[in-house]
Amino acid sequence: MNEDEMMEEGGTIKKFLYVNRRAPYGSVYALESLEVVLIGAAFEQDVSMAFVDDGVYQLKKGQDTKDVDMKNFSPTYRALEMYDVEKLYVDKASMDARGLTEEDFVVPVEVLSTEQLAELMEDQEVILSF
Amino acid sequence: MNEDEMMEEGGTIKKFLYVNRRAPYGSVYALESLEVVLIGAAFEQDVSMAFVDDGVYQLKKGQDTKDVDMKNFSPTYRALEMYDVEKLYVDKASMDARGLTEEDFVVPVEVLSTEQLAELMEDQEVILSF
Amino acid sequence: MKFAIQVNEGPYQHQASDTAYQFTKAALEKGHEVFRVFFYHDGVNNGTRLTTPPQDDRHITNRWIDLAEKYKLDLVVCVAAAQRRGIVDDDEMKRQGKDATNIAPQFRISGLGQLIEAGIQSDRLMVFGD
Amino acid sequence: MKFAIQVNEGPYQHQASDTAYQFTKAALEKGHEVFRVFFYHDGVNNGTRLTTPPQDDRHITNRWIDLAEKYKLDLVVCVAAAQRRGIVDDDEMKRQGKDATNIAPQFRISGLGQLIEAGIQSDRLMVFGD
Amino acid sequence: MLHTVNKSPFEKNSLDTCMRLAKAGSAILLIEDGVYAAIKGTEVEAKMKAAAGDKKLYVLGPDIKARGLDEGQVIDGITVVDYGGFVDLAAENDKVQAWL
Amino acid sequence: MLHTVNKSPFEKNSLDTCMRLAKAGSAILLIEDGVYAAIKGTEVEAKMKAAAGDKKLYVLGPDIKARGLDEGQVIDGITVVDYGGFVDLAAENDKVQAWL
Repeated sequence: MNEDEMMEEGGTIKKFLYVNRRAPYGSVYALESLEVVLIGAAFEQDVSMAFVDDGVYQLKKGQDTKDVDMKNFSPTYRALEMYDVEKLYVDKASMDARGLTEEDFVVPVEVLSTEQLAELMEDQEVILSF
Repeated sequence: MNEDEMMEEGGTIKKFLYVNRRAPYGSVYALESLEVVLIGAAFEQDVSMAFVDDGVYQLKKGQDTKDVDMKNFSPTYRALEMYDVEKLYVDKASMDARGLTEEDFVVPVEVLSTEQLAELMEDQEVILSF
Repeated sequence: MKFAIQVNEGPYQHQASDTAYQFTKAALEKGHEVFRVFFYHDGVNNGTRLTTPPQDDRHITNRWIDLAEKYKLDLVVCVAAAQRRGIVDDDEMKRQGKDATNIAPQFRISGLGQLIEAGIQSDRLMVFGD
Repeated sequence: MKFAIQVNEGPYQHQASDTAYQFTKAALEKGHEVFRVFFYHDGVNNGTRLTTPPQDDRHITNRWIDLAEKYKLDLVVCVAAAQRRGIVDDDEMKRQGKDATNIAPQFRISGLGQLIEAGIQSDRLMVFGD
Repeated sequence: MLHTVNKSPFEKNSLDTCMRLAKAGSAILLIEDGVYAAIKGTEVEAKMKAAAGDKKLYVLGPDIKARGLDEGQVIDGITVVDYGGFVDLAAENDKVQAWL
Repeated sequence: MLHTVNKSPFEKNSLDTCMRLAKAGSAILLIEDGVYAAIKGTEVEAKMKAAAGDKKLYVLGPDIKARGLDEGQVIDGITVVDYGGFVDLAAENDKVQAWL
């Protein structure tokens, strides 16, 4: 552990990246990965979330799950800010392939090129995939 | 139920097709679908099995699961004949894409073109997918 | 018309069980008959009475139970798949020397023949999976 | 070196649990430390003592138990995921008013914080899933 | 014959194989994550429009709504149905193949 | 950095996305159904050979053997490792990303 990983309180701060590549509702990964992020926020790590491939659909505005009788967890993305989870990155290639734009998302995100996203991943210490 | 669906004993004979599209070992579907086919044989239905997409890998010769400590179920395909399950069809397009030929398979199969396989499916009454 | 339903995935992880439920419910409400719902592969995990999902989400097992009570549905859990995954009723507890059961009310454990029979006896077999 | 292991899928359905086990065993045999194995999503289903796989196949849960006994491994089942899927220990039985438990020896149910902690405390987090 | 596809066309090959093996005149219903294939403006739109030429395409409305999409975004020639409509399709067609 | 891919390149898009986002010099290990990408004579062989130009490619031997394939069929430039070798790769690289 090097010195800049140490907080003043003695705890370690690591760079955590959550990689989300699945659409919501078809499987539970999107919902349960969000639960990890929320719990993880209490640990005050340096958290980023990346939305790649069908993961970009997780952020789609206007989700209405009444007719499928499942829990609509998309409002939770808007609550992330309160947990100091503010680094949300969207893969531009994935967004474009699906005909989506930043205006389609429930929260502000930073759109990254392939090169930028590759750099972001390289810059992490712990990568959780769902 | 029309007349030629009736056996002399009064039982119904239907055309059952098992569609296998998954590789073995990565998931349990190949193994457990084989269990259905074996149990189903006792019902004396008109059974066909189709191997499409990664399903063609199920029939690959030379499977040796010692190092992964999983059950090698590939010999079971050779036992199907004893259960009067003899109509095994392989999708040519899937086989070609994977660089496989009929010689790679543990059992004799009939290789079907896309048109023939589409016709086979259309000709069924019950289709089980795994 | 007489339907049979096959469910290949467990609750929550994939939408398969949700879609199977909504289809079954809609079919029954339209006056169709559902000959049997057969739970195979991880689908057997729908049949445990030990789940406690979050209160703001649907209770998948209880939904099946309620539907079965209302329409006298036959909910069958495959015994071979159940043994691999630890779904146990009184008979299985005794036979396998286990110290507990977890099968939910309205569900019963039986053999794969019940799936074949459902395919024979029903007009349409619907498969829901991953 | 200190590893942490995350297992996202249940036994048998996907190879994830097998690969996670083989990796963990190989790491321990090489003298590495395994800080924790965390079972998330359907991975919690690895922690039931009620499975009875066929005698000619591996017993996935018992393999984890044996490894844990030999190396004092910490096998943690996520409580939120366990509640959705019906994995219950004594505490959960009381808290949720259930009438049985199914947790296997050597496994313990705890919160998602244990996963974050594993990410912080270990040198490498390995994720195995579908 | 009715085919169902429940996987995203961006993630898995199920839709492609279904399209290849479904005969002209057959019905294809997109459900669950499969509904993304029914939406205008994506990379698969052209493929779907071509398929609509000789197949009957349907998409499950509840799954579209759940994912924040609406019927106005559905490609012309694809019919939106609810669970009752899904049951009707299964009843009208003589058999059903699920492309899992 | 080590990337792992456990899905067949014919079934899912995981390998493609991994290849796109893995930087030059990084290591990619094919495991489980991912090992099919390492085999000569398939439709993805050219893609793998190109990737071998600037990435270090590995494949898990036990998964190859299980599937009836052998090391002689592995594309030149892809190194076969066992579970111990998998552990070594995870230890040598500073972090691991699993493309599930």
